[in-house]
Formats: sequence, structure tokens, C-alpha cells
Amino acid sequence: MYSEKVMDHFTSPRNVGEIENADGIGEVGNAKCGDIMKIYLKIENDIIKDVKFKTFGCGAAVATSSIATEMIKGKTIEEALKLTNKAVVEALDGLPPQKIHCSVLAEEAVKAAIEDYKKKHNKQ
Amino acid sequence: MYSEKVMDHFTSPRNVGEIENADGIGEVGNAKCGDIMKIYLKIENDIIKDVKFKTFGCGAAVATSSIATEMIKGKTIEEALKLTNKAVVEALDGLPPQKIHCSVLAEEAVKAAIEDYKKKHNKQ
Amino acid sequence: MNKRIYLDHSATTKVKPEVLEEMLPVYTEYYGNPSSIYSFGREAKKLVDQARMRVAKALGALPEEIFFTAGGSESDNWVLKGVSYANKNRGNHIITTSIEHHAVLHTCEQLEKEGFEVTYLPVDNYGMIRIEDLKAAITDKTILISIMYANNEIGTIQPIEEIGKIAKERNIYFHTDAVQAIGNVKIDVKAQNIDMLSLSAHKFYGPKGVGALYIRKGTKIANLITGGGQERGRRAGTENVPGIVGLGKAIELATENIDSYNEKLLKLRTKLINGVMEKIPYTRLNGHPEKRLPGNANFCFEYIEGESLLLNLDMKGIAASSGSACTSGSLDPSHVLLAIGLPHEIAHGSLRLTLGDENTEEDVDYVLEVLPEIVQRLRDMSPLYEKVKGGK
Amino acid sequence: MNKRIYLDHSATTKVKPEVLEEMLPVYTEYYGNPSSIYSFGREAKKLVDQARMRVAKALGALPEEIFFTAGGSESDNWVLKGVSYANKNRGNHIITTSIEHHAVLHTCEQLEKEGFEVTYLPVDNYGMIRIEDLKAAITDKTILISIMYANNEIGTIQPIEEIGKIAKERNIYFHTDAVQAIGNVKIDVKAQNIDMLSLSAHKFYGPKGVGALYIRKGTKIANLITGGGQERGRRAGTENVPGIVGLGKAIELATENIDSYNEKLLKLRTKLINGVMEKIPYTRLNGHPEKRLPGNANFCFEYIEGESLLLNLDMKGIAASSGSACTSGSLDPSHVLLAIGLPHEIAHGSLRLTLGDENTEEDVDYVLEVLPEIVQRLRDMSPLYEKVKGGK
Ligand SMILES: Cc1ncc(COP(=O)(O)O)c(C=O)c1O
Ligand SMILES: Cc1ncc(COP(=O)(O)O)c(C=O)c1O
Repeated sequence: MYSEKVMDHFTSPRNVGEIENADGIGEVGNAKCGDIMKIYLKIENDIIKDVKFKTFGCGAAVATSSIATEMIKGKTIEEALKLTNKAVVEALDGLPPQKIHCSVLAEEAVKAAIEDYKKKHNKQ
Repeated sequence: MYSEKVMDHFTSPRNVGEIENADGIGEVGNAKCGDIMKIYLKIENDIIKDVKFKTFGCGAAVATSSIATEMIKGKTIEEALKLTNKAVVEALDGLPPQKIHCSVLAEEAVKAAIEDYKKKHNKQ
Repeated sequence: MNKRIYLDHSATTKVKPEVLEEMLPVYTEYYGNPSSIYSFGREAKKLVDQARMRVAKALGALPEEIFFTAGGSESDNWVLKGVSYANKNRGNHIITTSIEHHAVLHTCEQLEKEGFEVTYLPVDNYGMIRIEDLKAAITDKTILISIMYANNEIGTIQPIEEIGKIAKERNIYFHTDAVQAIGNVKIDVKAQNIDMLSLSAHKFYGPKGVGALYIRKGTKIANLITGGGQERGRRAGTENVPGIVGLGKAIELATENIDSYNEKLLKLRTKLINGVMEKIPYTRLNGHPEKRLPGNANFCFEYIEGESLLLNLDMKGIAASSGSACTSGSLDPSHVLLAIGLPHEIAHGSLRLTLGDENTEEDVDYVLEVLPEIVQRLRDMSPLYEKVKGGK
Repeated sequence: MNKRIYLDHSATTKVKPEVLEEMLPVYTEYYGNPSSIYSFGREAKKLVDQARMRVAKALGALPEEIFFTAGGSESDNWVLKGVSYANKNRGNHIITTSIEHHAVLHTCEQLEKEGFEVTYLPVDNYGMIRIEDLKAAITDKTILISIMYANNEIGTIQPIEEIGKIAKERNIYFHTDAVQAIGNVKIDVKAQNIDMLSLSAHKFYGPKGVGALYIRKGTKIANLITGGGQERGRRAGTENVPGIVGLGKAIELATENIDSYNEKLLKLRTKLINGVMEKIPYTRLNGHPEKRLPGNANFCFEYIEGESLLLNLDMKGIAASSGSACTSGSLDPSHVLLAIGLPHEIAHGSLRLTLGDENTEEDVDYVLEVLPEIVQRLRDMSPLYEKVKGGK
């Protein structure tokens, strides 16, 4: 069902956890639908210095969160905003059709966290 | 499907053949329906001295003809007229439901042959 | 993977060696078509008839009331469509429950599109229908009551005998989907006034792809699959002789051993449920505390999602199932869990463990060792759990 | 009984050892439910997908166009009802032939009762439809043409490619019941413009109780069995995994070996037909002289009845079949023999011998030794034969 890459990120998710006093936090999805992703960012000079996530959801939800955090870590927020769900799916060597929405959530969670950062720091 | 008794009468039918100058001949059924029975009687003093049959039909048709000839041989025509299809079925240890009509044919063939005898000999 | 602990017996079971043993010569020797009149066609027919007798005996039915099908889904489809179409002139109303298997529910929805009316009885928090609800739902137009014997997810067993009595009094056909019940509860279709009953061999250590429908003599029901004259003109298609033979043997074993099987499973399940409830906080047991299938344990672990749980268990060699939306491929979690009143977010975190023949105490010990860790790990990763930890 | 010569391969076949070999581990090891997400559920799913690929390859179809069923009858029922119900708005007319299998014919009769109109194309003395008849039968309301690939009694093979072309031109769905054709003729559903095709594993050395339906992508067809989401939501019911695996292996073998199989059967059949026609007077060969299934020989022996013949052959160890009324349990002989213009009394005396994998030249020699005696013996007992002997 899942690619090896997905299973790898599911079984050993990178960057799990919270960041205290995070510069930006994004939470998307809802419990009713069975998926919530929450992303914490530590940002210095518009560069993502650290990122953590917490996810309630299926294997794909965990894996997409995990790889998304890897993909934006060390990037500028400009670059991170360019992350697409397609890129996430590709980085995981594909997802089953009914799980594509998880990659969309991951993209949205990153964007929401950056949005939050911008708002808090009057960058908009 | 068939009882041993039926198979015995089918594989070694008794009294197969014709009687030349028979005193009575009965033929019932029709080729269209797949069953024809023809019974030949030799009668002396109203006693059935000899009987033969020819049958076109299924296993049950052959077996019922065979046993019916056995059951009437040596009997008076009075007695032979009392032969019922039920008695034929019982003598064969039963028949499958869709084959009961063969026993009816056997009864009818016997009656037709005796009828023919009576008509020819002005016994009616 | 070294360990492999199968805890999904409600999904399907492994064919018992005794069952396979009876099936094998059918493939290699008695391969004749049962409709043929030559000797080994008749042999095949004899085997089918023997299986029919075994099924009849297991249910308290007559052999001529048993019809073989391709499984539980076909049997359910046959009943619902067959009774509806054949009894249109008497009425167009069907009563069923909101927790039936999809083979019943989706077929009812189909019938609704065709102009039939269906009442889906609600259930209480344990998954039980209320007899008053049933009585109140019956109208002059009711032609069929279809209520499952035991639920496949939460294991709740319905008051079948009471339902049968009501159906009989009101002169309405009563069908029960007993796919999960065979081998677990004692069934007597006459004493319980059951008019039709569906079963599926692979749920009781028989082969997949074969089932049966009991139809009480005199019941008006149209055919679902038309064609050749097999099954006394009621279900066309060359008989699945090896499958039917396997079904016959499996149901014989299942009903013969029902008491010892129940005892064994109950013991294991008590240990499992007590262990889980003790070791894992924020956990609920779904289904009825007593009136449930002996091998069924169904939990909800709050703050986590079922598929993640299953994948983690699988990595530890444990095969289980969940009513989470993710496993079914739909957006909503199990209709059964919602029907017993669970909120969506809780229903997503369900786990069904169904015990069976080959399970041991060690298996349960292993689950009790592994499961709490997994749940904790997933909770630690869950944004919903933060608030709990934080004392909110 | 010492000798056993099986000459009824059109009724059913023995499962090949290679097929059974692939099925067995499915019973004992890969017994998971293909819908389950744990490892051995996924293994089972992989096996089902592999079988699907094999079927697709054998037919020139895509894997996603193959749907597993419980056999040829279910496949036929599915097509006729599914296409009719889903395309009601386009029309209510179906074209089929008078020599279809009952799974098609009886289902058509059912549909007629529901308001559909069915044209049953006549056939010529060889059992061939006439293309002009087909063309003339098509109306604006025609939604489906269902014409069997090869007939199960007389073996006649229809001009499928021509029919496909016409159906395509007129934008009408074309279904063919290929239950008898698989492994005997080369099929390419795309080249032949076939939109739907039924098959049944036990007719080509696979297991009983499993079949498939090919449905061209984009075809509008309603479900026959509703419920769980198996077969991509098109056919509910836990997959008969061992059966499906067996079907997959069997169709692979059947299509790989088609040329050598044909050659072998043709040689034996030529000998059989020539021998019978030479040795037994008042005999007719039914079906087309060339355009027929390679293993099929169908005779009428005048003045005798088929069941008696079968019983006698059975006692000599030969398994055969007949279109006589007696074997079918009905009053009329085979509708196929009547459709090719045989009078009732001749049709009653039919014998079908269908050759297969394990038959040898010796088998044919034995039949040619035994059959003439049996026919003579029955004729001697027949009141119809008297007249012939007497020169009338
Ligand atoms: C031409 C044809 N169609 C359909 C069927 C039905 O197949 P099954 O008996 O496997 O359902 C058969 C064989 O019985 C057949 O010969
Ligand atoms: C209660 C119930 N009914 C019907 C079915 C359908 O049975 P099958 O999948 O064998 O067709 C199942 C199992 O899947 C079930 O649990």
C-alpha cells in the first residue's frame, strides 16, 4: 500500500515534537475528519532554523508531516512557501490516491505556520 | 439417481423383443416427448402366457417396461388390468420424481395391449 | 517478521486442516459436474447433498431449505432483493438497523431508489436495538425485517428470538445476517422463528467465496442469479463443489465445538479487555459488555487514529483492524461506531481485536506488552493529547 | 469401475496440478483478507492483483477492466441486468440468440417481464447467426447485443469480430459469453471490439465457483451484488482469493498452450467424428463442420434416446452428456438442438463428447469400440427402429 519511503517516515518520523516559544505555529485539519497537523517554526532572519510537528492521523498524515518538516528546514520562508503537495508526494515516492489529501494538509500546515509567523512579526 | 433395481432392469431388461402374431399389442407415448413403449401379449384362456416389449426412452422408461412385463406374465388379464403405476414404482424401489411419468406409461401400455386383445377377440 | 499474531478473525479465518483435507479430493478426483448423470457427476452431487445436510443440522433447518451461494454478500443481496421483488404486491416497507453490514445497507439504499421504503432502526450505546422501536416501525406495508445476529465490528448480539416472535405474530418475513454468529452462538431457526439466514464459510474456518442462504419452506423470494437449474432452480451456476464441501465440514466442526470454543475465547478476551483497560488510560470498550461475540474486543483510544495504530501493530506482527475512515478508504469512520453515539474524533481511534482458534494466552500477553507503548508513542505525537497532558 | 474416460470437458474440467499448487498456500498461509492493511492482507491483495493481470493479458484487456465473480452465470446475469438497468434511459431493447446458455436466456426472459424487449436471433442448421439478421434487428432502442462466443452444446463459433464491428458502428454495447471459448480460441477484446466478456474458471482447468467479467473502461453498468467496496466498488463480497489465484494460473496456462492444445484436440476429434460416422448408420453430426470448438463432437443417433445412451456409456466408464429432455429434467430436448432445426424425436437421441487435456488416441479407440454396440443394442430395443429394419 505505502512506499518504503512512507513507511520509513512513519516509523521514524523526523522532527516530532513542539518548540517552546515558537515563532510561528500552524494547525490544519480537524479531528472529525481524522487528521490534524500542527507545525512549529523557529525562524531567524527569515530562515527556518528549526521545525517540529505533531500529527493526529493515519500513516500518510504522519509521513507527509515528517518529510515536509525535513524539506523546509534550513530554507528561507520564501522557499518554504513554494512547497507544494506534489513535491511532498514525490519526495515520498508516491501516495495511494485516497491519501493525497494528507500531502495537501502538509502543504497547508507549513503555509499556516509561516502565515502565523508573519502575522506575529508584522511581516504581512 | 436410480435405485439398484432400476439399474438392474435397465442393464438387463427382461422380455425385450416382439411376439409374432401377438394376441394384443399396445403402444403408448410419442417420439416427440422422448418415450414410446410397445407391449406384445400372447394370451391363452385369458392368461398372459408370454409378454415382450420394445421401448424408446430413458433409463426409467426401459426399467418400468421391463418390470411391468415381469409383473403381468402368467397373470390373468383381470389381474394384469389391476397393475398400477404405483406398484411399478414400488417394485423398482422408487423412481426420481421427474421419472414417475414413465411408470404411468408402463401401466398405460399394459392396459392398451389388453384393450387391443379384447377388441380383436370381441371380449368387450 | 518473526512473530505473527492473527487477531482479525472477524475479517476472515484460516481454513482448518480437516476442512482442507475434505476439499482436496474434490479438486483431483470428484471433479465431475453435479448435474451430470454419470458416476462421478453423481459422486459430486452426493458430496453437495452431504454438505447441505450438515448445514441444515447446524441451523435446525431442513436440507431442502439450504441454498449455496458465493458468500455472505450474495446471500444478503438475494434476500433483500428477492423478498422485495416477490412481495411487492403485499407492501414496500423493509425494517433493518443502522449497524448492518454494507451488504445489507447498500442493498437497502438501492431498493430505496427503486421505490421501497426502509426504516433503519437506531441502536443504543451498546449497539442494541430496542424492541419498542421495532414494534413501532412495523406498518401494514412491512414485508421484511432484516436484523443482523451479531455485529461484525463491536460484536453486539441482538435479541433474535424476541424479534422472531414479533415477526411471526405480525406475519412478516424475518431475515438475519448470521455471518458473524455461526460457530459463536447457538442457532435454531425453527425455535427462533427465523425465515431466512445468511452465512459465509470463511468466517468460521471454511474457504472464501462460498456461503449459504437458509430459506424457510414456503417463503416467497425471487431468484438473484438466473440460468441453469442448480440448487433446485433457485440459484444458477455450476456448484462450487470443493467450496461447498469445505463449508459443510467447517460448519459441522464449528457447531460441534461451540461450547469449548466459547469458553476458550471468553477466557482470553476477559484477560485482553481487562489488561487493555487497566494499562491504557482514555480508553473505551465498544459494544455490549456481555451480549457480544466471545472473540470480539473493540476499543477506542482517544487522541490517536486507527490506521497508525494498525500499521504499528503490524510492524510488531499483530494483525488487527479498525473502524477508522482511513482503513475503509471513506471519509467517515465506521457507521457502526457513529451509530452507537461515538463522536467522529473518537471513532477514528478504534481498534478491533478478534480472537480465534489458534490464539493463546501468550498472544494476549504480547499484545498487552506491545499495545500500551504504541498507543503512548502515537499520543505523544498527537496535537490532541497535548491538552490532556497539560491538564486541560 | 476400472476404465474412466472423461469426455465431458464442456461440462467441467479437472483442476490442473499446477493450478492447485498455486492455490494451496493461499488456504494455509496467505489467508488474510485482501481488504486488510496488515502484511498478509496485503500479500493476499497482491495475489489477487497478479491474477487480474493474468486475465487481462489473456484477453488483451487492462487489469482494471477485469472483475472477479462467482462464475459464468453470475457474470452473465451481471451484464444483462447491469447494462439494462443502467441504460434504461437510452433504450429498452436487447439482441441475443436463441442458442445462448440459460444464464443469458432466462435472465433475458426475466428482463422481458420487467418491460425490456428482447430479440432472439435464429441460427442456421449449423448454429450460426446471420449477420443480416443482426443488422435488421437493431433499432434506435437497442442498448445491448449479447452473443455467445462458442456454443456449449454444438461448439459452433460465431463471427465475433464482425458482430463487434457492427456493434461499434452502431454505438451499442457488445457482450459475449466466452465461457466455452477461453483456451480454445484466440481472443483480443480490443481488436474484436468486445465491450464485455464472461468467463468461468472450471471450464479451462481452473476451480469451480469463480469467474470473471471483463468490462471495457467507460461502460455504463449497474452492480449486481452490492455491499463492501471490493473489486473497486463494483462487486461486493470478500474475494475468493484461492479461487481467483487458480483462475489466474489456469487462464495463463490455457492461453499459453492454445496452439498445441488445439492441434491435439483436433486430431483426436477428427478421428472420433470420422469413426463414429463410419461405424454407426443413421447418425448426424450437429454443429458447424469447421467453425467449432476443437474438442467438441455432437451427434444425433436416430431411433434412440440420449439418457439411455449415457447410462450405458457410464457403465463402460465413459462420461458424456446429452441434450435429451431426460437429462435436463425438462420435457423438451435442448433448445439448441431445436434451434438448429432438429425435430424433437431426433434431438432426444443426441450425444455430446467433449475432448480435453488428458484424452488420448486410446480413449477414442475405446469409444469407437464401445459406442456402436451400445447404439445397436438400444436400437434393437426401440420400437422406432423396427420400421427401419423392416425397410419402411
Ligand atoms: C456458454 C456458457 N455460459 C455460461 C455458463 C455458466 O457457467 P457457470 O456454470 O460456471 O456459472 C456455462 C456453463 O455452465 C456455459 O457453457
Ligand atoms: C455481518 C456480515 N455480513 C456480511 C458479510 C459479507 O460476507 P462476504 O464478505 O463473505 O460476502 C460480512 C463479512 O464481510 C459480515 O461480517
